[in-house]
Amino acid sequence: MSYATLLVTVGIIAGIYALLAIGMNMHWGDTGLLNFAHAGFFAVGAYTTTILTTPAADGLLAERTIGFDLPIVAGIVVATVLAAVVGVVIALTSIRLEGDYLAMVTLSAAEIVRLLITNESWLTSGAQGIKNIPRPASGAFPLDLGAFVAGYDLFYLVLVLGLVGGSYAFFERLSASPFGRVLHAIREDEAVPRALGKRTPLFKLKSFGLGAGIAGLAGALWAHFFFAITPTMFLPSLTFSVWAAVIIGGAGSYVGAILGTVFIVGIRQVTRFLPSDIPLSAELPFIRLMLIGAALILVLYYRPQGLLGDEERMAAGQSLEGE
Amino acid sequence: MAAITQFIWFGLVSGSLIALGALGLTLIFGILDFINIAYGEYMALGAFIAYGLNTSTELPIYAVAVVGLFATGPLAVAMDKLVFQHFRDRSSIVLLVVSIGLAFILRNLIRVIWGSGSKRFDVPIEAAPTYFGVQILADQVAIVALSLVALGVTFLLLRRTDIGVAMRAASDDTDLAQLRGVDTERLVTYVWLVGGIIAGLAGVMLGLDGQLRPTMGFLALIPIFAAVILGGIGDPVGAVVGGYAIGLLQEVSVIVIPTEYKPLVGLALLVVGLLVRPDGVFGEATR
Amino acid sequence: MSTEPLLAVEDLQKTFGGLVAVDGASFQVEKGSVVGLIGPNGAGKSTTFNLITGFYDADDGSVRFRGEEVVDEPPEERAQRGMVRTFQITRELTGMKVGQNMRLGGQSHDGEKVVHALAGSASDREAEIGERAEELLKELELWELRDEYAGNLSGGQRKLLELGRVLMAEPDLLLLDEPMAGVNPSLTDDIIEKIHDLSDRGITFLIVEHDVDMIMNISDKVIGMHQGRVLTSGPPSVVQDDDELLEAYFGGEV
Amino acid sequence: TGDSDSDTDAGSGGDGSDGGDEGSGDGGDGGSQAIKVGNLSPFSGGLGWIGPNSRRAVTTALEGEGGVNTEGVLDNTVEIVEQDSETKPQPAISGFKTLDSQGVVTMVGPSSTVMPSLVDPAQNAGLSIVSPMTGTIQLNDTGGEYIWRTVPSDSIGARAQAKFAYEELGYRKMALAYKNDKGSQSFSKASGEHFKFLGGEVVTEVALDPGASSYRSAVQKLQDTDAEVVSMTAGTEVAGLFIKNYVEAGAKEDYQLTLGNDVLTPDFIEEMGADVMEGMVGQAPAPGPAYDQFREKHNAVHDKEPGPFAASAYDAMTLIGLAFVAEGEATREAVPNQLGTIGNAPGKKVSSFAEGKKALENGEEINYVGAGNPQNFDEEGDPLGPFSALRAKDGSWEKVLTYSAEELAQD
Amino acid sequence: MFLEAEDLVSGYGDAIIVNGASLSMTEGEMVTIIGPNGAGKSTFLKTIVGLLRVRDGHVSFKGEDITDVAADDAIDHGLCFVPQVDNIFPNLTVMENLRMGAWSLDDEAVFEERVSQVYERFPELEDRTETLAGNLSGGQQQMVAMGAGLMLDPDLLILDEPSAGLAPDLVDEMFEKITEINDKGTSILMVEQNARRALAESDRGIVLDMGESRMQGTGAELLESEEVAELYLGT
Ligand SMILES: Nc1ncnc2c1ncn2[C@@H]1O[C@H](COP(=O)(O)OP(=O)(O)OP(=O)(O)O)[C@@H](O)[C@H]1O
Ligand SMILES: Nc1ncnc2c1ncn2[C@@H]1O[C@H](COP(=O)(O)OP(=O)(O)OP(=O)(O)O)[C@@H](O)[C@H]1O
Ligand SMILES: CC(C)C[C@H](N)C(=O)O
Ligand SMILES: [Mg+2]
Ligand SMILES: [Mg+2]
Repeated sequence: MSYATLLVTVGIIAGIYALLAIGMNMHWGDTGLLNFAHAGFFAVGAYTTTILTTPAADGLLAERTIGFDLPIVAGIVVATVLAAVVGVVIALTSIRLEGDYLAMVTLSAAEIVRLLITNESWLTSGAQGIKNIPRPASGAFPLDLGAFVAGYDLFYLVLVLGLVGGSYAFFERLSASPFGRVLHAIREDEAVPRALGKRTPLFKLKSFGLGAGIAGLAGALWAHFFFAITPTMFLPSLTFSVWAAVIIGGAGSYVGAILGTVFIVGIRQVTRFLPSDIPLSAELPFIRLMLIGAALILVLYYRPQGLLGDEERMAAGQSLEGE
Repeated sequence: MAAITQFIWFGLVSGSLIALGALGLTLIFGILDFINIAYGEYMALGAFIAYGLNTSTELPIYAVAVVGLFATGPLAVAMDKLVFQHFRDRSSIVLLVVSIGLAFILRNLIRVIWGSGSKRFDVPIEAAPTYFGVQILADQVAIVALSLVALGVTFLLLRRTDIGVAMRAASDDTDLAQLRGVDTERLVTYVWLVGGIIAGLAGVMLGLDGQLRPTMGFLALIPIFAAVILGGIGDPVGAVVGGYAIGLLQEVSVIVIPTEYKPLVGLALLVVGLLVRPDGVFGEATR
Repeated sequence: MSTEPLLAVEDLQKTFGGLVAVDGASFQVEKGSVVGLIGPNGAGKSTTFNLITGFYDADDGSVRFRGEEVVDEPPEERAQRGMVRTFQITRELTGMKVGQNMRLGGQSHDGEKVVHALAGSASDREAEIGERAEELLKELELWELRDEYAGNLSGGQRKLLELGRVLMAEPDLLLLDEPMAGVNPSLTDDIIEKIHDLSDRGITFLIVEHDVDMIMNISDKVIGMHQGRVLTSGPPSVVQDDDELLEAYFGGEV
Repeated sequence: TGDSDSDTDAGSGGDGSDGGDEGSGDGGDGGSQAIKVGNLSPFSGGLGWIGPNSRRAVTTALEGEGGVNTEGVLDNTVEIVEQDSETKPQPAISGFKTLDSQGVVTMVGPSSTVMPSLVDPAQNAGLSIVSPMTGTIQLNDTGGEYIWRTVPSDSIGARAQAKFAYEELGYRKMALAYKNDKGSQSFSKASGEHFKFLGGEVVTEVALDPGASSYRSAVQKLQDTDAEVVSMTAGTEVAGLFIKNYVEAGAKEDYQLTLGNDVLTPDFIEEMGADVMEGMVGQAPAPGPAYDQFREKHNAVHDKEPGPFAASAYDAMTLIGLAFVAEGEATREAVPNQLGTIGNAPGKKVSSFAEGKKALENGEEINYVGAGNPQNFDEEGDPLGPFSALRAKDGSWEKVLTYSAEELAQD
Repeated sequence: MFLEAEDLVSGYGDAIIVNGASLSMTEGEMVTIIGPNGAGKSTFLKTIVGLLRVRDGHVSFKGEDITDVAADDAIDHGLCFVPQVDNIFPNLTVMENLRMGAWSLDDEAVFEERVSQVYERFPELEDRTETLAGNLSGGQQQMVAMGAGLMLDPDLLILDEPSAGLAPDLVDEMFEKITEINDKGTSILMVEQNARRALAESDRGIVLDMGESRMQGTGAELLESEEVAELYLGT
């Protein structure tokens, strides 16, 4: 029974991360944009809905003069839209940057978001984070059902998986459409679609906005599930993890992005079960993290193109055989 | 109000630290063409190796520092042979993810060997003497001087030697470099060696200036990357200038803004700078 | 005014550092004509193309297309107006299949809008584009390779794909930068024929090519460039006799 | 590769004690199996230096003389299952749920950074946490059932700090410098609050970025204010660096530092150097009567001095062991049912597991008086206890005076 | 035999592109390979110099077996190859490109002399010594590629479409230069789409189609062959 609870929680985490990975795959896999701001979009989503759906608070630590106590649906919708808007705004300033330059500017943007939420406590309660975030439909699942405590989590899991499925269908369809074809062309060499009259800046903005929006949605789902959010949930390492998921899944494949996420979340969870009666067990926490690192490397070694990536596409244009 | 010159000196010191890190990173980044997240861990390793010697032997800090930084070079080469070499033909983003994995391994290896707490080199903490109204520590002078020396050497290496030209050539087009008879594998080894040594130097200096933590390199990485990008990837002079610009601006900024927002200043400089000059603000970008 | 040429370039100027690549070039391309642009290596031909199509910002000068000034527009807007170019050093979309490379050329495609893409409401247009791509790929002997990644093509095949892709766009003005370099002679004849064909249907061509025989053969007008300036311009027969150009281009001999 | 094995191992263990959860009588079945207790601590991340202290103290409580396993509990022993909180809320939740699934009956818990995020999960799962390091005042009005701590709330220690600075040292202007995380911020803010309550002024606040490589500009900024005393709470890592920069800047002459509980250890003085620390002040829970005993055992087991939060971790584990004895069953209900009773008067004062077990087996009530603290819990599961004000002198912490629990508890 | 490639098989990934092509050259010869686009000409050359693995067959050079010699060692055996595409370092200056061409040359004086020869041949380049090669015009890039290829004195020079993109005067220059080099004793193996011209200058020609060598003969013979003309030379 308690295993089931754990599995459900891990499923929810994986599902929410999968949304992040789907957004990232639109950016990188389809459009070739090196977005390192994902943790920022995630944070915007989480904080937006939190501020909208909780009342203002006072107290020595929790002091926060802004809070709206609105319905959760409103929070989630606005969170998604606002994250998309932030994505578009960041993109507007930096869309003409290439490759690593874009990566660094977006990483900076995410860091700026994090600094703001860490320090502007009138809005976010700063390092203390915000507690008591309401859960959707929680009234329908009394928490004192004893053996049924997993009931709510199960409901939430279904909700998250439903959204993952919907997003998957949405983005997969976009990717396979003529719209996606232009994105792919931008990924390969932006000059070509431009020469053919495609308004590439617009396409890039759309791609950025859509991917950021879904990250915002993920943030909102996160906040409403975990009761409390704090700025340390939105470190650059989160962005790196999403990258790892997308690359391990195989850039360009949405199913891959989801699988990659399951792998990343799974490996973190599975390694928590390392038996502690091993030599060096005092170092177990570190050994666990080392194993996670090694797993990342090994999976890429044995699946160079990722779990579901297109090997042929990756190899195209390489003059060597790439054995 | 402390004199602005004091803040400028702080800026020079922290700028030197950023610049040193950026110098080694831009070399690796520019030539091997991928963002090496594990670079921060190389820095930390250099510092911790020096620390290990510092506490286990009676050798003075400057002696062990040298050992520490020269140990990091071969270590970086070993990491290449063990890990990166097997991903030579992969896209740079795959290498980035591989380097995330490596960073995990190294950071926690440090924790296994040295524990997860912070450490300090065995040097006394003393009030800094004042010269011309500015408090200056001997360590700080060493940091500033060494970063300039390292820059000079690296610059000459890249621009004035055939090896340097070949390094840049190989980063442009490995196949063609091979056709010209360049043993690209050996070149890569040199790049790691030099980049690793600079990382070690940066790590030791960072530890000397502050303290040692397993995460010290990773935490230092963002301003270092910002400096590399600001300077134009692969441009050693740009990286150093970028490092100083970020360091100075951040330290001086606290006169007018809360110290909490210090890191934001460097990032804002980067963002604004790149909007004006998309290929790096300082120096000539090489790609 | 019916006398307004399709493309009018005036006093175009472009310097790189200290180097003047295009130095006050002016010329016109009449609607429906085939115009050849020739000149020695480094004369500024490709740069002129880049200035006309907006890939470089002109330091000075004007580019008018159908009488409208376009010199400040970005490349995609100019292409939307109906002028499309190829790249001398081919830019195949490596990780896209040959067929997709071609389809990208299709214009006025609603399927490229998010809403239509989701609704799948532009499938008719997509089908049309597919048919045209098939037709062109067959002519260019690339049909067999339609499912190959473009990055895997041979040098000459890339040139052909580059050409095919712009033909897909069915523009009013086609700027071809050395379309024949590296293409097997047995195919060049077919391409020339194709150009004639399209020209008859009212498409205008501006072609850079070092195969002078061919240029003289198909052009209505030839423009000779040297050191960023237009040396001569006129019907092939006239240009052929221009001593200055001959000297610059052929090293004196014919 | 061995993961699947460990999965099934843990699985059977989990199932076994699941039955026990509900307090049903399958003790016979589970009897041969060790009692599983979790230790969810920061082993990596910002407070990664605390986890090992907690671990060593817990082992001392188990294996040391008169310890839980040396004496045996309910004819059984305790087996510790560790999880790393990584000092981040989400990994902490994962760790918590993992422990839940592994069938632990209670756990020694993590730091302020993650505790608030575990309140709801703990209640939902009916699985208690006893934290030896969470100081945050956010928990002042939470707990008592599943959430316990063996370290006093920051508001208690902070009162001692403010009182000492205001009343004994005579300062009127204070500034706050704290590492920008939940725990440290909580302590400094509470100190500032009480300082104001006493009539002083808080002139400025500086949040220290935990990832920064120097705090020179923060030190300078504080020099530029007219603060006489700075309440600096930041954990050993950040505090160490701050103090280095503080001494280098010659700021000792400008303002006094009063430090958080966690750095008031002999180790910290040794790490920083005696003359560096000379004259700094701070406060720490006045060690319980069991402290010296604990320290000895700790040295015997680990050949090492106990680090910050070790004493309270020792208390946490010992209390858990006693709760099992008192409950008569190692179930999830033991801690919620017993901790308040065995920690508080009335009862025979005991200060080791052996003593307590004996008394309980004799049918006596007990009042555990711990190594870190007397461990008298209030309604919210927070311990009350006396605090000592300390000053660094000649390389060690010298007690200046002690505030009684009553003095500090007043509101 | 000077160069002998026998029944070579090679390709990319699963695709076999060169499928049994053979070639042999005597010392001092100049040989041109012609064939339609995609015939496998470039692939054939890449296989000979070791950029691609030989899957079957073997290659020998000056009596030595070089089947498995890697590309960076080929130059030490006296083989120099100028590829069709990606033949310059775009982010190096013209001078640095030339320096890379002379990588295995140790004598600075000889280097200086060769550089001045290249500049003499392609004066355009001299003004652009410090320009990044990627910023040059298409033809100028081709000149840099050739220039770099000429920096050494190889025994065998392998050229993949050397005249592509060059203006007529430079096409002449190029062929003159090639003939000149050949006259000095360097053997030449090239692929050319400017087939008439190349065959006219060459001792021998080979037709490659679908990865196999179809026909060979002296340059003149091939030029006269109706079949060749119809299939490969256009009108
Ligand atoms: N981006 C650039 N930066 C610097 N110089 C450039 C750049 N682009 C072109 N040039 C220079 O401008 C001049 C004109 O180049 P352009 O490419 O227009 O020549 P072209 O006539 O097309 O020659 P070719 O027939 O060889 O293709 C050349 O000397 C070239 O070196
Ligand atoms: N990197 C690669 N990966 C996969 N297939 C490739 C690759 N490069 C070339 N090919 C395929 O191999 C075949 C032969 O290519 P190659 O470049 O050898 O032709 P070529 O005879 O030199 O043609 P051209 O005259 O057009 O240069 C072509 O069909 C091409 O699609
Ligand atoms: C290091 C200390 C400041 C930790 C603090 N007591 C907490 O619970 O997080
Ligand atoms: Mg050109
Ligand atoms: Mg070829």
